[in-house]
Amino acid sequence: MRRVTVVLCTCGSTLVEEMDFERLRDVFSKSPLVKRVLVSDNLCRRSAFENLGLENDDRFVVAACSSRLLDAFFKGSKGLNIAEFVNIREQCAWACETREEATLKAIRMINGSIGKIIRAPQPHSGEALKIVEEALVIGGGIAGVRCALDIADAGYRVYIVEKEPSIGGVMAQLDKTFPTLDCSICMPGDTEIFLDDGTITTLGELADKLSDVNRARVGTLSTYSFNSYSVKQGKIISAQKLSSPKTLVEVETSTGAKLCFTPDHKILVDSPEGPVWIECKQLKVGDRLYSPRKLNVKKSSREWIIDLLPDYSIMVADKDLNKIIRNKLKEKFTTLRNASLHLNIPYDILQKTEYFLSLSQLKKACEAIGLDWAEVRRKVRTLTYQGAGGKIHLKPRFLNEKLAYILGLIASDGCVETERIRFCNTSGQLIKLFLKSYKEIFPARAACLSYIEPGGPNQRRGTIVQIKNKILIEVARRLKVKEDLKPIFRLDEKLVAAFLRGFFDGDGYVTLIRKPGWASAKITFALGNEYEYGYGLHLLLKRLGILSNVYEYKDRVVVDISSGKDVLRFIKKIGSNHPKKSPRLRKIVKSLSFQRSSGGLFDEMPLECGRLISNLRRKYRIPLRAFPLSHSNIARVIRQECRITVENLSRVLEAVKRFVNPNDPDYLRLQEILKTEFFLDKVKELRTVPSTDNYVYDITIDPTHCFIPKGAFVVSNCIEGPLLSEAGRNRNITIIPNAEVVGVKGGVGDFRVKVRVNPTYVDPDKCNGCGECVSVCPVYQPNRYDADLKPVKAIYCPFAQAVPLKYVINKDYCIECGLCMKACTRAAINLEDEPKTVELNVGAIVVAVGSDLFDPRLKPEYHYGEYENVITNMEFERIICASGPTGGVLLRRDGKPAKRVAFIQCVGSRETGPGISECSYYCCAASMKEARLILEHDKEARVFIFYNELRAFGKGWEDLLYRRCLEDGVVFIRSRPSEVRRTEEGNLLIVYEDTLTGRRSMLEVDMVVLALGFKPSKRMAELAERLGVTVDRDGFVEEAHAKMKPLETRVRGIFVAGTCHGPRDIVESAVEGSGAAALVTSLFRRSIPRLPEVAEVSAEKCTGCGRCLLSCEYGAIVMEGDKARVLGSVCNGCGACLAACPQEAITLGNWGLGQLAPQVSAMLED
Amino acid sequence: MAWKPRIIVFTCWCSSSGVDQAGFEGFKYPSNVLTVRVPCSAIINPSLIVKAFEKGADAVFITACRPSELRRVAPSRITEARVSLLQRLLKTIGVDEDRLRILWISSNEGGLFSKEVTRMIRRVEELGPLNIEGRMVEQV
Amino acid sequence: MNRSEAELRSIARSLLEKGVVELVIGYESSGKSVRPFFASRPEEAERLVWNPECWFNLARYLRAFKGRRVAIVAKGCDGRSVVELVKENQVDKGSVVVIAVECNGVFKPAKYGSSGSARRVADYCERCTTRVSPVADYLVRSDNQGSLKRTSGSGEFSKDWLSMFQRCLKCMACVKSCPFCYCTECSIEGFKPELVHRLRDTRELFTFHLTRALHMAGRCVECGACESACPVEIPLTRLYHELNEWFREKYSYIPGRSFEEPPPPLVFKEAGEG
Amino acid sequence: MSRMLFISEEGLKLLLEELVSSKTVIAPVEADGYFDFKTLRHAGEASLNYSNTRLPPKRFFLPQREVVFKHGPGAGFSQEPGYGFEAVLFGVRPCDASALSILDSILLKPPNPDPFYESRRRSITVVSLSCTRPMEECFCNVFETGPIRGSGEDLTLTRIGGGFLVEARSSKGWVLVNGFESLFRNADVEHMQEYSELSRRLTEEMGSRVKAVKERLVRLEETLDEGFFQQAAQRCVECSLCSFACPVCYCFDTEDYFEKNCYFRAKGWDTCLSQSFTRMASGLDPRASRVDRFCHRFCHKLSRIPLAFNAYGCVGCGRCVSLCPAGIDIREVLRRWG
Repeated sequence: MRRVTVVLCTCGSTLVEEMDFERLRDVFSKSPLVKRVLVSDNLCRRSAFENLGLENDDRFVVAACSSRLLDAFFKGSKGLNIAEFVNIREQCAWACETREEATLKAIRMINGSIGKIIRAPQPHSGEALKIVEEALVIGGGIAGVRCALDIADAGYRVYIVEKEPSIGGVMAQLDKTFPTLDCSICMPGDTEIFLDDGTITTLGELADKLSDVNRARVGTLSTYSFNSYSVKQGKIISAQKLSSPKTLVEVETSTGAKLCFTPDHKILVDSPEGPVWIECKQLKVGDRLYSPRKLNVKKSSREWIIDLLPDYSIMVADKDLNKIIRNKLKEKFTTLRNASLHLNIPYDILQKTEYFLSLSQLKKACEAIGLDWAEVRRKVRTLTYQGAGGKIHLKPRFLNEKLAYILGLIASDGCVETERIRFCNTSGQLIKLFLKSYKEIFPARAACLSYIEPGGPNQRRGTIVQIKNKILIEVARRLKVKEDLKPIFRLDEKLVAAFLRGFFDGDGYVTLIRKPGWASAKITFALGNEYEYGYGLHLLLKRLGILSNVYEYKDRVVVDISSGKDVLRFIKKIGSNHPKKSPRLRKIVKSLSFQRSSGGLFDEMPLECGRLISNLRRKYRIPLRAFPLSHSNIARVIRQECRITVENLSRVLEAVKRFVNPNDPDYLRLQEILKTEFFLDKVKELRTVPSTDNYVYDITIDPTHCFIPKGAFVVSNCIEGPLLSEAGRNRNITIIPNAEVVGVKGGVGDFRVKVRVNPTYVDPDKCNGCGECVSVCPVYQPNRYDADLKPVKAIYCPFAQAVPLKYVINKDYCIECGLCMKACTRAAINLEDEPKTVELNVGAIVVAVGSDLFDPRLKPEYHYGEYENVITNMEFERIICASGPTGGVLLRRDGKPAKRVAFIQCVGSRETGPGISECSYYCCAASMKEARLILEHDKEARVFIFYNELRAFGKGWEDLLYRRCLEDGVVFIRSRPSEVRRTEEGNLLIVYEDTLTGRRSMLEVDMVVLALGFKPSKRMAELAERLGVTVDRDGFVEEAHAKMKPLETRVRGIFVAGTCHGPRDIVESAVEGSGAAALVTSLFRRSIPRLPEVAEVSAEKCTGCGRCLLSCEYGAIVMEGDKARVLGSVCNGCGACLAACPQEAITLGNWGLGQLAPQVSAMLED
Repeated sequence: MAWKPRIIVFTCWCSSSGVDQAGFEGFKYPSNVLTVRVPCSAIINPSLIVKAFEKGADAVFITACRPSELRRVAPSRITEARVSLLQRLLKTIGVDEDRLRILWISSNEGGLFSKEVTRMIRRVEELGPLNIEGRMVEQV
Repeated sequence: MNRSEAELRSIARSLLEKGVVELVIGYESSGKSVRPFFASRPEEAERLVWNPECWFNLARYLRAFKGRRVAIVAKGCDGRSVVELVKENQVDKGSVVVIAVECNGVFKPAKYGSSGSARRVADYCERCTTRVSPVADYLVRSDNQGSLKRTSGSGEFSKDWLSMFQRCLKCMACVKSCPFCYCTECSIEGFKPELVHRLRDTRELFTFHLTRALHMAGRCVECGACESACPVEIPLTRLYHELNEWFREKYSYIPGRSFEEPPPPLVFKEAGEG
Repeated sequence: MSRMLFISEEGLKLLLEELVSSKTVIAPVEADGYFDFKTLRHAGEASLNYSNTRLPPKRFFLPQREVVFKHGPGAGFSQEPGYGFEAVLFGVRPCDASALSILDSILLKPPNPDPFYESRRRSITVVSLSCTRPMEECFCNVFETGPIRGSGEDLTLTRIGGGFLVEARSSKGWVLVNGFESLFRNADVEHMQEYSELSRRLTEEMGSRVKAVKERLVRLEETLDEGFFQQAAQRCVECSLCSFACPVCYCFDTEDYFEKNCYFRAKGWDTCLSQSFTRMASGLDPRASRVDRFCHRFCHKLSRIPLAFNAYGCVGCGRCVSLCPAGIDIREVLRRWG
């Protein structure tokens, strides 16, 4: 039978003289409804509360003071949550004249409460809510991604639902982010980049190339990039030049690569989890970097020697050829004199047959008379050159192995001067070899040879061969054989091999150490003190897939090939003509076996293998003995204590084949790894170096935003990319793109979220982002990402750094021609794709949907959309961005460069008009940044900023933005321009009143940039309704408390981050992302007791009129179909809905008539 | 023992701390002013007030948040309307509507509360006892 | 049998013959008075009657036939009840065919053992302003335009409500004959009323009647069924009229006037089934 | 037929005055066009020219609510059956009076008679007044519960020219007569002729109305046809008016409640037509559908009670017929099966 426990508190016995507790005690202990009466002297102390020992009581009347603590004590704790509180202090003891009265009143009130509480429904078990430890982040902007990453790092599963095809949000559209214009991921300008045609250039050159007006080349260049264990060519789609931080980090690897980075630059490092990006400054010596084994070059055409020769000073000595040219010239220009005038070739050269045309003149002439040079150069037989005359027969038309070999020899032991090449060596055999191979190409006569016998005039030992062969000299020069060998790199593999053979015969040493049952060999090149030269050689070897180490040893640079495998590769690919060395090599081949010889660190496979193998073991119950390795060995691999070698890996795979399902993902991944074109280079040394010039550079590579500078190892690129790709790669994060939340049920700890995934018509699992489809697609569409400035195809990839980097089809434009389907090698395209609905069950939700920008059309005075040179700051960002539609040149739509640019601030913010009332927070700084970007690109440009108040409050904004803007000569005008007019030539007149001087005037500019304020995104209200969160006046999400609970909403378990609850900038959005993540994780860590008193709608009574929704302050009520439902976790039990419900279909815990009516009557009994 | 008006005060959570305030500031008011604390004035079903009258309350007093102080005015407005409707009803059946009053107070207006309560009591004393049960006993 | 009755019967017959409706809810005569009647076969239409004895509000039966197509013979007040019930989502508009009969007021039924005072139009009918239902698929004009004598008297009404209530037996005739008392869980009646004791005893009559009044407020169409059904003739309609007045003054809302105007923001009815 | 007495108009007035002064007298009093039993403050209040009272005098024997017992700390356990005072219930119509005898046979049936009812019966003397002009709803003749002479009354008065014939039907009746011998005198022949004349007139007046054949009625339960009841039940609005207004219906409900620091058990009227009447704690309800309840009502009155107690559960007062808002008419049942 139900009985109430009455708890009296004397409030530190201060109430004892105010009222008669003895009487209270025995009155109630007599009452048959009362189980027992307890008197405490200060209940508000937790210890006191706990000492009462209330475990076996279930319903309480607590007569004490007005302290809210008690509420927490009782309602908060399990099973004690049916408690009614009577304030006998303020309402009885202190409010009554006499002790008698106070006591009587207390009795009445407590009686009432007993009458109520005895009829309360069964006590709520008060057990903690079930908490699903997974989170949903709505919106993949900077805030969302930051948040997701932080939650994921805490070890919880996270879903990102993004309505666009890629995460990134507005952030991805911004060019550089203020205050410092450096994008944190950069390298110095002299960093070498290998283009796919084998030419080697530097970041600096690239940046200049790409940001100049000749944009044809954007996207046509490509360089080495990393894509799942294979070396891919990646398109270079933009290059940025940015001011550099003070210091850089130099990474040196054991193979001898030296590279500089900004400290935040991300580098791909092998980890137990597979390849991960690590910031340069976190690198440790010994970290393993992904480095390509072989640097392929697109099949390069044969090198015509004649093309290697300088145009001037070399003459074409073929009489007949010249005659032909002359006649053709006559035909064209009637007289040779005209021709000479036109081509500005000296008349006598044309006229006199004994004079020869120089290469340049010849080319010019051919051009004039429309002869194809490719044709003509075939005909060239003999050449001559000024100075030491004599004709040379151009025997080898183009560079061949013999020549390359000689060049190799020259590179090693020769020296190239303007007039001659000297080759000297102590060993006569080598000299013979040289002469032999030389004569094969150049008949001895033709080449002016001369010997210098040992002990000749210049006191050098050994023989010196002197060659005055201009062609050879020029070729050697041109191929920089003595400088940095770069031009060699692009040559055909055979030629490179031949060159290296020569080099080896010249400077290479080979050593073979043999012990019984074990042998090791080593090939060494001892070079001068030119480190870069040594590294050049290293790269040439890499070009052939031979790995070597470069290091300095006793002020000499040494390149050695120490791993048996590579030695054998060397012998196989290169070999030697040297009478002494080649037999040695043969001996090595005999004594070394490729399989058994260790590749040293080059053979080690990623740590990941360990994990994958153990996965396989677990999945298929593979016994340890099934593995072909020693137990200890395999165990250590599985424990990821050591890396498995290629051989072992292949043997393991062979062994497990019969156990596993051939399509098992882990198995396939291992296969992939086995085929890897990378080895793991080791970090040997890390130095911090001062930045040389105050610029750093970065390029953006499509598709896999990472590249391999200097062919050394894989590094990342682009500012947000890593963050995004990190999110993309993180095991705990699931990105659901093209999706939106369509329904939310349940409450904190246990939300059931319905997500509609709109079709992309491209199967993301199959698509590998190769982009074949795009090239064939015939339809163009405006591109949201590029602010609709540069159209894209109907099948497109949102942007280069998109994550997931998958192509999508926009059905609004697609004409379903099906070309893409044909083009797609992986049959990833399905035009019949349909929207899917996914149901997620998560414990917490973070709303980070961001917000839209104000629509400038609502401000007719600025004529946006009407005057084409009035643009928004977002469009500006795209224009100024190197990867943007104009390749980073500030052009107006009419193609003219914009020299005078004006920014108008606060468009759609801080106003009572169509925009929002508050400051948009980001735009002052943004506009200043953009102003500086303009000046970065073009020193002469003039920039004006029309502001109301300049708000540069962020860290470093004062110095790095405002001051620098002033230094750079940006003009700040305090005014809200009243109108923008257009002149005939399409310039713009800004009509304004300077509110500092009060002077009205006009300003003519080429371009007006409107700094748009934020406005809540269109779908916000809708979403808010679904989530049950409230929105404020402007339509942003409303916080639980603007100051104290800025990241919480009215709904328990739903948090908010980023611009969807008010204007923010990137920094703050990120901060909020992390903040929300912290709240989510802390939510997952604690247990939430259910509120005992929440409203409940009885479904059969509800007629779905929806009045309760309006009445609820907490948005705790949602409509489900035609019934209202209270979100228990959201409801605060205020009861407003009870009154609003015309059906009185809503009940609220102990506050029903069934409890209150008895309370009233009990209270009034005598 | 002389008749003393018996008053039921329904207080919403916010205004109940106003009532506490009254006691805290030492305002004294008669002991048979009895308070029933509810989360929100909107919970007070008019039938409850009727019940209170029948069970011997001489007057009913409702303290609630000012509509202006609420994020959404619904609850207080509804209470207001309900009270005025009920007053109409009471008037119709010949019970003086002054016996039912609504008072907007916020959590710090103890003074106001005790002032109003005493005024109410004076008024009820004029009106005399409302003895519903007594007047409606069935005589055999 | 008079013209209007004939008209009514033909309409009902055709509706049933055509199978437009399964059922016509109307009145049939029983002895000297009339009583509700459900005609389901065409020939039964002939039993339908229409005269000033038809005081009962047939809308009360509509909920029982929810989801079935029925026709209802409706006085002005019955029609208003239909409107109100539709608004409260208890009756679906589509499935009800309203045969409106013009009404000049009805008699209160003669009660057992009354000292036979002259029959005259019930006083609530004298207050009534809607002779014809606001919703009507068919309209049957009355043959004797306002021939019923309306003695606009009833001034001698005693205000002593408490003694009126005191007569009450709690027989629930008022509740049960009211079209709007459809709640499954009632706070003043039934298995477990929250406000009063379960026993149908004569205590707590004050709460009983005031609560009911409050629940009827702004919904009562003043058809007077409760009052006429009441064995002890408590003039409940008069009470509910007062409250409706309040609604009219405050929200200018008149129950059952039209589908369009939404119910006023507060209604004191108990929970009814959706 | 026992010995008949005669009392004049004035005599009766005097008698009433005497009674009012000495004990509680309950008699029909007119209030706005209707007659109800009220405790007389003075003899004048009583009106004797009534057709019948709106409600039967049932409530004086079976109050609408009575406390069966109460118990609580201090109070202990206590039962107070009855009024504990003598009362005269004056002017009951024979039908209503015979209802009492039916109730007697039901409620006072050994082994466990209802103490409350018993004590009330003991303390209240019932004086009936024969119908001289029965109403059209009346069909007491069917069950021989009137119009002139019912069962269960202590004293029967029949108005004849210039006075009333008085017949004492029970010891209580004799006690009352003996108390005021001076007012009574033996009836003489004219009176008796007038009396038999009246009874003859009434029998043929009412004879034309419905009949009941007991043999068929008691088989009502087997023979009842659903269709008929279905239709009627469809109309029924489940108000308990018929039961509350019925002089015989005795269904009751009990309720326990806590008040003023005591537990109470009260017993009060209920009706077999109400939904929750047969609902059990388990939620099971043997008569869940309205038709069931509806049939039950009639079968109980017309066949079960007769079988069990050899008396109909209906006295033909016709209240239910006249009051039912849905115009449900027990006479139809009688016409079909009677």
